[in-house]
This record gives sequence, C-alpha cells and structure tokens, in this order.
Amino acid sequence: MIRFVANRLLGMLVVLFLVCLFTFVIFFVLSPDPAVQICGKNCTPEAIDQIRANLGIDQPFWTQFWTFLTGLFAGRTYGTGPNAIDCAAPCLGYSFQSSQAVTDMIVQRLPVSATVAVGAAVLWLLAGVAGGLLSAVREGRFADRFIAGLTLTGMSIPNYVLALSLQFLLVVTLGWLPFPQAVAFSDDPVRWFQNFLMPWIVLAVGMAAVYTRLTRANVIETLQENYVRTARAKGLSPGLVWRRHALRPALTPIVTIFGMDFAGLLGGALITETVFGLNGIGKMAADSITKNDQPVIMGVTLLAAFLVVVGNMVVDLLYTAIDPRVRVGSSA
Amino acid sequence: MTDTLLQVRGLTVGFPNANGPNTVVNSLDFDLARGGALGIVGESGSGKSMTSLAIMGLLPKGAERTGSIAFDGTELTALPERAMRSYRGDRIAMIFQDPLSSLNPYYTVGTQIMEAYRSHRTGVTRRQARAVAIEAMERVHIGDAARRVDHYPHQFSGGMRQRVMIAMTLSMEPELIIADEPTTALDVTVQAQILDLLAEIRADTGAGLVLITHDLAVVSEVTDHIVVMRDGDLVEQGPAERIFTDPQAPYTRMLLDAVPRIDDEIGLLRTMHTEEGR
Amino acid sequence: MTAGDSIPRQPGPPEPAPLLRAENLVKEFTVSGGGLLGRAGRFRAVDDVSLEVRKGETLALVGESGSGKSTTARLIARLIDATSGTIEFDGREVHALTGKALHAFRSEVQMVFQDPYSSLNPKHTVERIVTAPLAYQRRPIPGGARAFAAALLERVGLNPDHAARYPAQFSGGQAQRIGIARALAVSPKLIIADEAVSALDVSVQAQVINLLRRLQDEEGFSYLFIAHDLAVVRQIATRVAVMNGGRIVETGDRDTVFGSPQDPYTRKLLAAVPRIRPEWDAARRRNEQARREREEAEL
Amino acid sequence: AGGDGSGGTPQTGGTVHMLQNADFSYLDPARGWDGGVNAFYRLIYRGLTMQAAGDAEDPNAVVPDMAEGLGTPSPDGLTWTYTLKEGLKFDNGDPITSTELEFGISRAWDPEIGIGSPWLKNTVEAPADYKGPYQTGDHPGIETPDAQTIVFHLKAPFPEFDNVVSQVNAVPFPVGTGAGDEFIKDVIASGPYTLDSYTPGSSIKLVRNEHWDAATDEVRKAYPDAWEFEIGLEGATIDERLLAGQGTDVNAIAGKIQPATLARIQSPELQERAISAEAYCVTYMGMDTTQAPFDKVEVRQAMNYAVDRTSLQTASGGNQLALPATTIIPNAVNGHKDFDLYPSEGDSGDPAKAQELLESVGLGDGFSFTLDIRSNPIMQAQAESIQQALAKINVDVQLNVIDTSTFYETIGTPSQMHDAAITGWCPDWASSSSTMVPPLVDGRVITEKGNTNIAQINDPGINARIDEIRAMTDLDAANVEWGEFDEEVMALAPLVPLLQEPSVFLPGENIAGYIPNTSMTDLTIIGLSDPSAG
Amino acid sequence: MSFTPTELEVEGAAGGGTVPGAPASPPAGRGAPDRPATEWRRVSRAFLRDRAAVACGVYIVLIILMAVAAPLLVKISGYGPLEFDQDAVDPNLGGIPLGAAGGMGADHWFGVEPGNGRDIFARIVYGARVSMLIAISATLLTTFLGVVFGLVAGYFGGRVDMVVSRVMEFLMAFPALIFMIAVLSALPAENRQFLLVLVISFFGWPYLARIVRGQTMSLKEREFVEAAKASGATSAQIIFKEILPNLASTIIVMTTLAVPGYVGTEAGLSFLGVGVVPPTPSWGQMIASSVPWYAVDPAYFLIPGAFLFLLVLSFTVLGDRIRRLLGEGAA
Ligand SMILES: Nc1ncnc2c1ncn2[C@@H]1O[C@H](COP(=O)(O)OP(=O)(O)OP(=O)(O)O)[C@@H](O)[C@H]1O
Ligand SMILES: Nc1ncnc2c1ncn2[C@@H]1O[C@H](COP(=O)(O)OP(=O)(O)OP(=O)(O)O)[C@@H](O)[C@H]1O
Ligand SMILES: [Mg+2]
Ligand SMILES: [Mg+2]
Repeated sequence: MIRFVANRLLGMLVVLFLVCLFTFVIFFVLSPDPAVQICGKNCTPEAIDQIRANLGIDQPFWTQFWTFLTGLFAGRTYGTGPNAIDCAAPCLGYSFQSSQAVTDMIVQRLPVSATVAVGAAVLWLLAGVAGGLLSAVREGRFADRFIAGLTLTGMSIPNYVLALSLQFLLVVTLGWLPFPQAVAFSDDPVRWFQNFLMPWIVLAVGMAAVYTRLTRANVIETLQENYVRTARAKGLSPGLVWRRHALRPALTPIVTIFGMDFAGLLGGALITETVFGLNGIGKMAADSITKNDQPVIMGVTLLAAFLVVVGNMVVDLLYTAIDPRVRVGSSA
Repeated sequence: MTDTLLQVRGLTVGFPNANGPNTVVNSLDFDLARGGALGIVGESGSGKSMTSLAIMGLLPKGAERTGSIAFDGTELTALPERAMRSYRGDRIAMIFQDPLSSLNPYYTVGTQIMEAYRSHRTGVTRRQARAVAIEAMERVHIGDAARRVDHYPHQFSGGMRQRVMIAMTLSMEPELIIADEPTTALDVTVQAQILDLLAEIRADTGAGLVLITHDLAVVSEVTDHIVVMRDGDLVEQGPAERIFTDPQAPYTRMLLDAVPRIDDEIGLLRTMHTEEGR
Repeated sequence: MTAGDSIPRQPGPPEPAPLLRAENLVKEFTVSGGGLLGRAGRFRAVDDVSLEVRKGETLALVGESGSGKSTTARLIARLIDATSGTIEFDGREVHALTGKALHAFRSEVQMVFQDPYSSLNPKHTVERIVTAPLAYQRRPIPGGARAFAAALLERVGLNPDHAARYPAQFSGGQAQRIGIARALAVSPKLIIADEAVSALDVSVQAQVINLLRRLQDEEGFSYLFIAHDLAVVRQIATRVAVMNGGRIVETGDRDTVFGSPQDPYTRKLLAAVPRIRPEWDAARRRNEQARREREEAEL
Repeated sequence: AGGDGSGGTPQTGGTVHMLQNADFSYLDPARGWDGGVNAFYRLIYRGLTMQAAGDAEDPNAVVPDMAEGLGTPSPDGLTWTYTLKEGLKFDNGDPITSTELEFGISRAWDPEIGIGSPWLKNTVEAPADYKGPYQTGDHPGIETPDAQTIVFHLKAPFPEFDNVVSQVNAVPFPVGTGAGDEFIKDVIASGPYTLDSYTPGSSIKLVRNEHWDAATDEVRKAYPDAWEFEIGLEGATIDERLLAGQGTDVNAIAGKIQPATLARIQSPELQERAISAEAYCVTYMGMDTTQAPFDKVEVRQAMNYAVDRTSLQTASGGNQLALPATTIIPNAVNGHKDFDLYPSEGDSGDPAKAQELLESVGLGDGFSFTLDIRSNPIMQAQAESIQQALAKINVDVQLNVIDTSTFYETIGTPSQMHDAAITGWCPDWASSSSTMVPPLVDGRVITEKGNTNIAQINDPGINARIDEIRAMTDLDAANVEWGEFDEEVMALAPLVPLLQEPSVFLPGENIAGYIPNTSMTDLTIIGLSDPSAG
Repeated sequence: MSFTPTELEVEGAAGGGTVPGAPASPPAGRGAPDRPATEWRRVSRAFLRDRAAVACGVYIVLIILMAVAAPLLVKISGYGPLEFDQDAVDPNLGGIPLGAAGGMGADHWFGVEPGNGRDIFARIVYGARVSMLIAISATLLTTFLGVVFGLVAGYFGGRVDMVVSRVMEFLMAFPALIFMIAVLSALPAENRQFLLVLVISFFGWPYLARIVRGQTMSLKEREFVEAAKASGATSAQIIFKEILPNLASTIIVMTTLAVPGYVGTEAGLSFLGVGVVPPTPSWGQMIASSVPWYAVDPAYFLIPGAFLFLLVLSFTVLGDRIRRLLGEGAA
C-alpha cells in the first residue's frame, strides 16, 4: 500500500514537472516580452532592461526554470537590496499586472471556484444519478426516451450559449434573478444563492447529461451480471437486489469519475466564471491570458494540473477502498 | 408430501419476436423424485439453461414460459412473484456455471452466504447468520472457514468459489438443488471434488438434484435419471442405466458414440454424419 | 538466467533425429509491474521443459489449467522468446532464425487454437484468412487465391463456395475447420494444436478429432496436441507428456502413461476423469449389435 | 445629455459603488499610471498640484493641492520652488512635510518601483546612477530648505513643470516606507480616504482618512463616507446593472457604457441619467513612412481621403460614441485647431480624389498592405471598415490581429510592426498639446522598442518646430502654436486621424456631482443625493 | 466544457478501456451470421427508419452544402460576409440594426450585425465553412494520431506503452482549455485556422488513443493475432491488417462524436477571442461579438447560437445512433 502511494506520488511529481517544463517552454519561447508591456508608453530601453532584470527574465532559460522550481519548493527572493521581496514557498511568482503574489491570488479566488464547483457537482451528481436510474428502470419506455433526448440536448448545448441564454431569460427578460454581485454567504444567503444558481446550472447541465448516460449504462449492464441473477436466485427482495447488487457496483465507477471531474472543475470554470463575472480561478486565468500575465497563467495551469493529478490519485486510492477487487501491490 | 419433488409438464420457453414465437424449450416433461438426481444433457444451445431458469422463474427479459412446473405439489407457474421468492434460495437453490461472475465482487463471501439466510429466516441476528455461514463453509471443506468467511470472492480459486456457491445453497437446507454446468469452468481434478461434494450433500440432506451438463460421463456418474435435449426438444429420458445401455433415440446413440472414452478402444469416433459431414 | 537449476538431461537412445527437440526450456514472466519504485516479481511459467516430437507422431501435452502448456507451445512456435533453453526444429536452432529462414520455419510449423472464433479475424473473409500465411510470407498463391482457398476448404470438409463468408457465419466446428485449413495452407511439418477441440461440443469435437487424424494419415505431419481432456488425448496421441506447475512430470508412450502411470500427479489426473461405466458401454454395444442384426434381419 | 453632470446635490455620507471590469494596476502611485487608476489615486493621495476639479471652469487646468500655489520658476527656468500648506497629515496622523514629499517623489527613480509616470525622471535633474531612496538615498536634484519648502532642479527648462508635479507619482510617503512589495497590498494615504480592504481582482473598499483636513484641500469634496469598488464584472453586466438600478446599484458609477447599451437608454428617465463626455484621445492609423508604398506622401494623403469616417463612426458605436477626426489634437484638448485637409462629402471618404493621388504615383491599380490591429471588437470593426473603404480604390488590406497583451509591444517595435497600425493616443495632461502631437511625429523619439512614432517620420522641419514650441513659456501661446503644428504635420499625412471617441456614462439614480471625463473622471467631487438610499 | 468527447471518454474509463458500443467479437457461440455488407445494409435501413437520426443527417448535409455553396448563396442573398451596410443600422443608437428582429427582412434574411450592418446570413454561411473545416480537419488529425498511438501503445505494450501512456496522461492532466487559449494567444495570428486544428488535435488525441489502446490490448490477446504471428506477419502487418479492421466501428463512432466536440471547441475558442481571425466569420466568434448586444438585439445572439447548437446536437445524436446501431449489430 505504502509503495503504491509512493509510486503514485512519484508519478504525479513527474507529470507535474513535465507540465511545469512544458508550460515554461511555451511561454519562454512563444511569449512576448512582458517587460515592454509593463513599461507602457514613454518607455526607454534602459527601463525595459531594468524590468527584465527585476523579473529575472534576462537569465538563460534553464536558470529561470530552476529558479522557478526552487521557488515552488523553497521560496525565492525577487530583486536585491532593500527592495528585495521574499516569496515564501510555494512561490509561483508575482503577477506582472498587479504585482500580487500568485499564490495569494489563487488562495483568494479558490473559495469562489470551490463554491461553483461544489454546487455544480452536487447538482449534476443528483440529477445525473437520478436521471440515469430512472432511465435504467424504465429502459425503452417513454421516460427513458425522454431523458435520452434531454441528455443529448444537454450534451450539445455549448455552455456559453446556455449561460448567456439563461442570463438573458432569467435576469434580463423575466427578472427572476438579480445580476450577479459579490456577496458573502454570511451577509446575505439568499442573494449568495441567487448569484451562484446560474453558474451551477450551466456547469451542471452538460455533466448531468454525461452522468445520466453513464449511470444508465452501468445500471443496465450491472443488472445483466450473473451475480444479480444469483442474488435473485437466493430469493432476495427486489429492493435488496437493487440496493446491494445493482447500485453499488453500478455507481462505484461513477464515484471515481466524479472525483476527476470535480478536481478539474476546482481548477476553474473559465467560460462560466467569465460570463457570470465570478472572480474565481477560471476568470483569473482568462484575464491573465488576455493580459499575458505569465506568472498567473503558469500558476493556474499548474494548479489545474495539480488538482487533476491529485484527483486522479485520490480516485485510485478511493477505488482500492471501495472496490475489493483492486488489491494494491498485487497484480491480478 | 408426495414422492415426486418436481414435476414438469409441457414446459415451453420462447422468445417471441417479429418472426414468430422462437421457441427454445419445447414441451418438456420430466419428473424428479424426492431425493433423486436428474441429469439434463444436450449440446450447446439445446435449452438446458433455459429449462433451469424457467423452474426458478428467473428467465431473462422477453422470455415467455408456458406449461406446468409443480414443486412439492405446488404449481410454481401460478405463484405470484412474492411467493415465488420465498421458494427461491430457501427450498430451491441454484448453482451456476461460472463461479466468479456469479458472486458479487463487492461483498465478502460471508455476507453473500448470510444474505440469503437472513432474508428467509426472520429474526436471525448477524452473529447467528455468521455462524451458519461458517458452518456451511466448513461443510463444503473450506479450511479455516472462520477467517475465510471475511474474504472476497476474488481471493478464492475457481474450485473454492464453486464451493462457496454450494455453501450458499447449503445454509438454507434446500429440498432441490439445480446445478447448471457447475463444473464446466473447472479442471478435472477440481470437478471430481465438486461432484463428490454434491453427492455427499445429497446423502446428508436428502435434497433432490437437477444436474445440467453437456458431459455425458459426468451425468453417468452422478445422476439416476437422464433427460436428453436437443434444440429445445426432449429427445429421450429414462433411468441412467437404460439410457447408457440401451439408448433409443438415434441422437442419443450418436452422442454416446461421439464421447471419447479414456479406457475404451481407440478408433474413429462416430459423429452425427457418417464421416465429418459438412 | 537459470543455468544453476537446470539438470542436464541424459541423452536419449540414438534414434533418428526428431523433428522437434526442445531442451531445458524456461520461461519467466514479469508480474506486478511495480511502477517507478520497487522491483517486479518474476513468475516461472515453464520450468525446465524438455520434449521431442518425431516425424508423423502426435505428442500430447496434458495438464491442468495454468500448468504451462500454452506457454510451451508458444515458445516452440517462436511466438515468444524463451528465458533459457534451446529448441531445435528439423536440425535448426529455432531461436537463431531470422528473415527468410524464419519465414521457412513459419511455414513448417503452424498452430490451431482453442477458440475457433477468437482465432479467426472476424473482419476477414475465409479466403483471406486461409491465404494469409502465404501473403504474410510473401509467397505466391498457387493457382490463385480463390481456387487455392476452395481446395483447402474442400480438404477440411467445408463447402468451397463459402470462401467469401465471414467467420461469424459458421458454426463452431466449421470455424475450427477454417483454422485447420489455414494451418494447412503452407504445408507444415508440425501442427501445434492448443486445446483445438476443447471448446467444442462432443459431436463436433469428434468430427474435428477425426479430421485431424485423417489429415495426419494423408499428409504425414506431426502434431503437438495440447489438451486437458485425457479422454481426448487418449484418442489421438502417440506419446503423452504430463505437465504440472510448469514442469513435465511424466512422459512416455500413450499406453504406458495411461496404463501404468508413474507420477502421482498423473495418477490423480487419471482418477479424476469422469467415465461412463465400461459395463454399460459393453451392454450398449451388445444392444447395438443386436439391434443392427434385427434390422438386417427385417430387411 | 451634456457635460454638466448628473442631477441633484451631493450630500455627505453613504457609500458610492464603482463597478468595473479590470482591477487597478497598482495601489502604489509610483508604479501605476493610467486613466482609471489616476482617478482612484486622487481619492487617497495628494501631491503639490493637481488637475482642477471636474466641475471647475477649466477642468484641464492645473491647480495647487498641497502647495500654497503653483510653482515659481527661476528666471532660467531650471529651478522650481513650491511651498507646502500647514497641517497636512498622513492617515496615521504623522505630519506631511517637504521631507516626506521628497522621499515619496524620489521613489520614482527606483528602477523596480518607479515604473509609473516618467515625467519626473524626464525633467528633474538627477545623476545617472541615482536609484531612488532605498538604494541610493536622498535625491540630489530636490532640495528641502525647510519643512514647508521644496525646490526642484531641472535638466532643462520645462514651462509645464506644474503638470509634472501633478503626476500621480509626485506624492508624499513617510520616510523609509514603501520598499519591496509594501505598497502592493496596502497604502499610506494622504488624501481623504484610506484603504479598508483590498481583494485583488474582486473588490476594494475605502473609508475616510480621519486625518485628512478639508480645510487644507480646495479641490476634493469627499462627500461619501466610503467607496466600494466592485471589480471583475463584464461590461455588459455592468451596463445591465446600471440600467436596472437595483439595490445599491442606485449608488453606482462605472466607466463608459457599451455601444449596445446606447439603444436602451432612450427612455426619458435614462436619458436624464446618461451623461456624455468629450474625447481626449484620437484614434488613428499610423503608416510606416520608411517603407513603400507609404514612403510617398501622395499615398498617405490618398489614405486620408479614402477612409470612410461615417462608416467608422457607426462601427464604433454611432454618433454618440464616435466623431470623425481630421486633426491629431482632439477638440477637448487645449490647443485644438479645427481643420480638415482631406475633406469629403459627409465624411464618408472621397475615393475619386484618393484614386487620383494614387494614379499620380503610378499606383492606380492599387496595392496591398498589412494593418496591425488589436483583438478588440471595436478596433476590429474599425479595421474592417477601413478594409471596405480602401477596397474601393483597389487597396487590399490584410488584417493582422494581435492579442491585446502584445499589441503595443508589436507596434512599438519598428522591426515588428507591419505597414500600418490602428491605435490611439491621449495627452498626458489635457491642458496642453505638448504631450499630444510630438510623441507621434518627433523623429528623435524613434527607438527600437517602445516606439511611439509609429509612422517613423523623421522630418527635420517637424523636429525643429517641436523644439521651438516647447521652449515657449507662455503656455496659451504655445497651445495655439501646437494647433498650427498639427495642421503642418497633417499636410505630410504620416497618419490618418480616424475618430475621436466620446463616452457615455450612466451613473446610478442617487449619484450627484458626477462629471465624467474621458481623460479622468473626478471622483473626489461625487456624492449621493440621498445618503440613506440603496 | 465540451471540447473533448467526454462522454465516450468517461464511458471508456468506466468500461475498463473498452467502448461499450464497440462491436465485440461475435460471441463464442453461434452468432447470427451477418456479413459486413449486409450489416451495412441493416445499419442504413435501421438508420433511415429513425426519424431523429434522419433529421440530424439532413441538417448536417444542409450545413455542409451551405458551407460548400457559400459564394453562390451569398450571391443570391445579395450581401457578402464582409460587406458593410450603413443603411441597415441606426448610427444614433450605437448602431443597432434598423427594423424588427435585428433587421431581418427581404434584404437581410437573418438581419444584420449591429454597428456595421454586415449581413448575418452571409456570415452564418461563411461561418459554417470555418466551423466545419476546422472541426473536420481536427477530427481527421486527432483520429490519425489517436489511432496510430493507441494501436502502437496497445500492441507493443511494455516500454512503448509506458511512454505513450505517460504522454497521454500528461496531456490529459493538462488544463487543456486554459492552455489552448494561452498558446493560441501567444502564437501569431497567421494561419490561425491551421494552428487551431493543430492545438485542438494535440490535446484531443489521447482521448481516442486511450480507447484504441484498450481495445488493441484486448484484441491483441485474441488468438487470430497469434495466428497471424505464427504465419509470419510482421508487427506492422498485424497492427494494420489484423487489428485495425476490428477497430473500424469504434473509430467511426468516436469520430462522429468528436466532430461535435470540435465544433464546440472551435466556437468556444473563438468565443474567448483566440479562434479564427476577423473579419473571417465563425459561429463562435459571432456569438462572442453578440455578447454585449444580447439584450438589445437578441437575434444577433440567437441565430449563430441556434445554428451552433443544432449542429452539435445533430452530430451528437448521429454519433449516438450510429453507436447504438453498430453496437446492436455486434450484440
Ligand atoms: N435472451 C435471449 N433471447 C433470445 N434467445 C435466447 C436468449 N437466451 C438464450 N436464447 C436462446 O435459447 C437457446 C437455449 O439457450 P440455453 O442457454 O438454454 O442453452 P444451453 O443448453 O444452456 O447451452 P449451453 O450449453 O451453451 O449453456 C439458445 O439457442 C439461445 O440462443
Ligand atoms: N504473458 C504472461 N505474463 C505473465 N504470466 C503469464 C503470461 N502468460 C502465461 N502466464 C502464466 O503462466 C502460467 C502458465 O500459463 P499457460 O497459458 O501456459 O497455461 P496452460 O497450461 O496453457 O493453461 P490453460 O489450460 O488454462 O490454457 C499461468 O499461471 C499463467 O498465468
Ligand atoms: Mg447453459
Ligand atoms: Mg492454455
């Protein structure tokens, strides 16, 4: 077990390292000089050089990359002398735009993204599993076909089209919901809920569709398993057969896939957050991209990769916990 | 109490579709005496499994069953599902071919043995059920049953799993055990052990057995009455000795000829068609 | 490397060189990946196996599931490489073969597999399947693909008009014949039949066994016949090798092995085989005889 | 709607909400320098001088702030002396004297911090190796003879030096503060408000600076008790909220509205709220005069004839959001002269005249060139309009859309800029054109990177004229000359002025004293008519 | 975010690496004989009976025709996709289209764009070109990469598989959307459509490759592979002649499901401003530019939105049906 975890951790670090390197290469090679951008109008070449030196981007590639990596684990210092800034680990550097520490920016925005992700996840999980079960129970009947139609529609509607349509309909035309506004839960729970309702729905629709289909397929498949027949042959009540022998095996893979999807979403729902003006990681990513704010892009990319990789690992560990067949350390 | 444990009359199973009734079991009649052992033999697709599932009332979706199945004098086909449930597992138990896929990988074998027991015997505590499970496992010669009861199916070998399946049926002391190819997936040595086990249990409990197999040698060793099926039809039936010494139907004769013997003369095996027809 | 634990074999009596001679074959598999950390475990599936197949004879390899029969077969067919040991076929060291020589070897050794459907590519027509060995070895197809396929099908007792069909359109026994036809396409000297009849119903199994025997009589090639069903083995083998846990525990003439098995494992195996009582068979034969006589008399 | 502010009289108290898309660049005025943040700095920082209040007679004028009066230049114009008012304090209660001012100003020379307005560095004398107070120490070019007096020594006479000390980086800080990233998250305020909380990218809250004394401040009114900046909202959402005016949005203000919103403010009560502001910037197309075909003045003139400014206007949001520009200096900037050297019927272009000019240099069959533009919907629409107009004289325009983040770098690097580019230019101070025209045409400012003269015109006549006008100490007279200069430059047509883009604002119902300005809306005179509402 | 065929991906993961719809081998029993030729006929007949599938097919064909015949259609409608029409918009009101429903009428069938009065019909028609071209090219490239890498990894296993799998894992762990945007915004605007295809495929192929790999791994265990090997087939011959044909249905299904994913991705990237370069119209870019106008001129938003949604829906439904039909054929 310990070896398995250690192995996974090592693999995870390798993937993260590659993501780092890859991102770094792309920005190092492709990106325009941020110094010029920071310098703005009325800029002199000396000023540009100075900014480059401050940012450390006058260094050769590998030096920069090494500094970045050490910054991640041990922190680093920007500038020299009295102006030196200590950036504690995990140091992702400072935004070129606002000079905020990227780590702080992420920490500040994570709650918003988490709220969005958790709400959406609850919604899609409930809707997806319920829809899938209903579909499976009513296989081939009207309800099944109806749900199939809904899921296809849900899967096909681009989320920004859905987001804009919802906003147009619910806020602008019908006035059922107020415009999104940054309100803390503790200040005004109702308003808070109204703010997040649309983002939750938008993110949940596509996912719910996928989960519905998945649940349906899994349940139908499980019901054909021989062990379900065995359970029935034992004279168990249909309720028991369903609960124990159909649902648990059918839903186990869904739980694990859910872990991945959720982790992915935590890293920011770019489009949804942008459309609804939610200051989460996703919007930060979108903004930093338009502003070519490399440290922030790097930070978000790494965070997202980190979450996916960790999610992956958690899922694997979870799987070993809930599926007795997956025995760690031995290959069947 | 009658002497006939199971009486099947005119059992027909079909999967009706656009092209017609598509019958896979066609007016089958047979009887099983209390404590007797009945063998159903026939080649792949001859309807053996459908027959057993029809008795259990577990036919797959889309299947239609007609005819009469009387168990201990009760007409099973007329029973409502709820009542049928109280027979399944309790009085009629079934063992399936593939012991791995027939056990739920998510639960310990103990849980799966106890499950049936507790659902048929009200007011049984977990502890009691567990004791029953351990005892059943001991009866099928699983060593260290008290510990193994908490293992998962994948931690057992094929033969052991099949023993677990048998233990599952044993805990209920059923009057009838239907075994659908219980040894096909197993090695000969393991097969021999399982067949011995079945015989032992029958001797202990006096349960009736319906053994379904395609292996004539196996039925010849285990059962006293034999039903030969082909394409859903009953070819012939009778006491084992009669079928083996004086088969009436040409099909049965052909089958018997085609079986390679381990201690018989070597020569061209007789097949359906004179040579190896097309 | 296993040099340490391989026991040198006594050289056999100076007989005519066998078609196939395998010596001290060992095959180890790596199990449980281990990932980036940790070492992988090794599992010895074939452990110091030596065997011979002579021209025109059928060597049957029997044993229970997982005893290493298929692995041995695949080593001999050079589908996998041995961890150690040598295989000599027709005087050549099999594991040294490359290029043309390997192609030649491939046409001299052919395989027939257990599952007739799995061993035929479901997306290829029968014609393509049976001519594939020639195509893969870049050899011309004598008389053209169509005629060649038709002739082959005829030889294994299939309707030659069915060459354009797909495997799924045949029954199990017919499909197995296609597999045999494919093996015949290159006129092999040795056919390795790995559980070639195990998946078939008895009547079909009998047909295929008969076919194999007939072909051997006609063409004179050798079989390495792998099976777990001792009854089948007895019907077809000239000699028998019994495997258990990757080792050959007993080998000898069929009648010796079946009649007076030496190894306890062989005895256990033989004892476990279900049998129809010989006296019943005898009675049946008598009844049969009687019936036939009655019928003749009636005529 | 006009430039006279929203209705009602501002009352003391309440919270004004500001809805905006982008975060402020920096809280530290030595670092930040753009229209949005400059207006914000006015709430928390004070300097020697400042741009007059938004409701002043001449809102472009520079007036004293912490100084008793405007600066006094020495006769040679190389020394400027200011006297500070008494009783000035930071938000922590410490007094503000010339020492703190010198310290704050000298931060502009710190290479890591002083990345904001360059004007102090450009004008005040300092050794080349001077690197600000943290690294070098006291500024040798600034003297503080006593607590109330501060003297600046200039590199060269600069008649507009009052404008330089009105720049946002000329503000006081307690000695020794502000090193490293200290002012990234916090401020030390000298103005009427100070920072309450700051969540980057999301919100800023300001509360009153208790130590600010209204008696020392003639410009700032500081009506509201607090400010709340909501950041990160989409433009469309901001407009929707302003239109709807729900809850605290009656107390909200924001930047200019989107063109799409114009159509929805036609109802009388919204018309009442809507206010438009004149443009201080020009949108133009610069042409690389060093390369064919734009090395020929005829071709450049033809471009000026050919563009369809009416179409450009519609594409940019119609006549409320865009006006045809024929001069470099916009109407609202002091020194503007009205002229149109390349007139056309209804400003929709004169392709015939353009064709004629092209034929005169043998380009009658047209040519093709690449136009650099920013990936911004309006600018794209403008570029597409030019594409359409020039197609009439067989000129094929290839659009090269550059991401916003890299656009200025690309066009500021002559080696990377293509044949032409669309961009805008605003003066650094609206009271004079000295920062409007010269950066665009002075041949001596062409650099490899960060170039502002994208036409790369280097005409000795133009260069000489710039020096001549800059030397004038009578600023009004100089402004007249800048207007003349504009026309002289346009005769050479290094660029095609396209539009002046005024803005329309829609403050909340309860907002009073809101006088928007595209140069910089004065936040310090805004208040609520009813502080209890919202 | 719908930029990858998540669903198949997810189901693939659930089913242990095999696509549920992918035809398995004929069951090792007596399979209903069915030649591919007749199977094809059966599939097409079943397909034609399915009204929804036919409707979707018709819509897709119409869009393709529309894309192909764009210049002709525009000639008929009278306005090109880039042509300004000042008379169709109101300069006093920020340039909103004159007339009801975004200026729809005999002149401009779908109305005009606010501000510049470009004909929406023409832009939809030309936008279809871009959307289809990018989606189809990206699908082809993805399929090629996914199939080749999946086959190679699945067949050779061991170290090759290890490397390919790691690369796939790495690419899938990558926040692809963020990265696509970052890369695209950093890259020059020239050849943007080509770059879009490259970038989309670069992040897209692992999803197909993973499924192909899984199937290859199970197909490789089938005895016909061993038979081919014993007959002297080289690895390449086994991969491409023996295994590949068995992946056909998987690939068909994956491809039909990838197209809508990529239509969506292209639109999404254009929506975020890093897609096709103006003035070239694409549906996503049209939707993006309609955002500020959606309250004033809903038609401007709804028309491309509806076209996009229907196209994605059609491909999705089609893929779903094809999968079911091919799946049924195998079961
Ligand atoms: N769900 C079903 N729908 C339609 N036909 C079916 C179904 N299940 C089984 N059949 C058909 O019923 C027939 C009898 O099947 P059955 O499983 O009883 O055979 P069997 O004798 O048990 O064969 P085997 O020895 O292979 O297990 C077969 O022809 C089979 O194809
Ligand atoms: N590629 C492989 N990797 C690891 N282990 C293997 C591999 N192939 C075979 N084995 C193992 O080697 C042992 C012998 O396998 P083999 O297939 O040769 O047995 P067999 O006698 O043919 O059995 P069966 O009768 O079930 O076919 C088994 O335990 C099997 O699990
Ligand atoms: Mg069966
Ligand atoms: Mg084997």
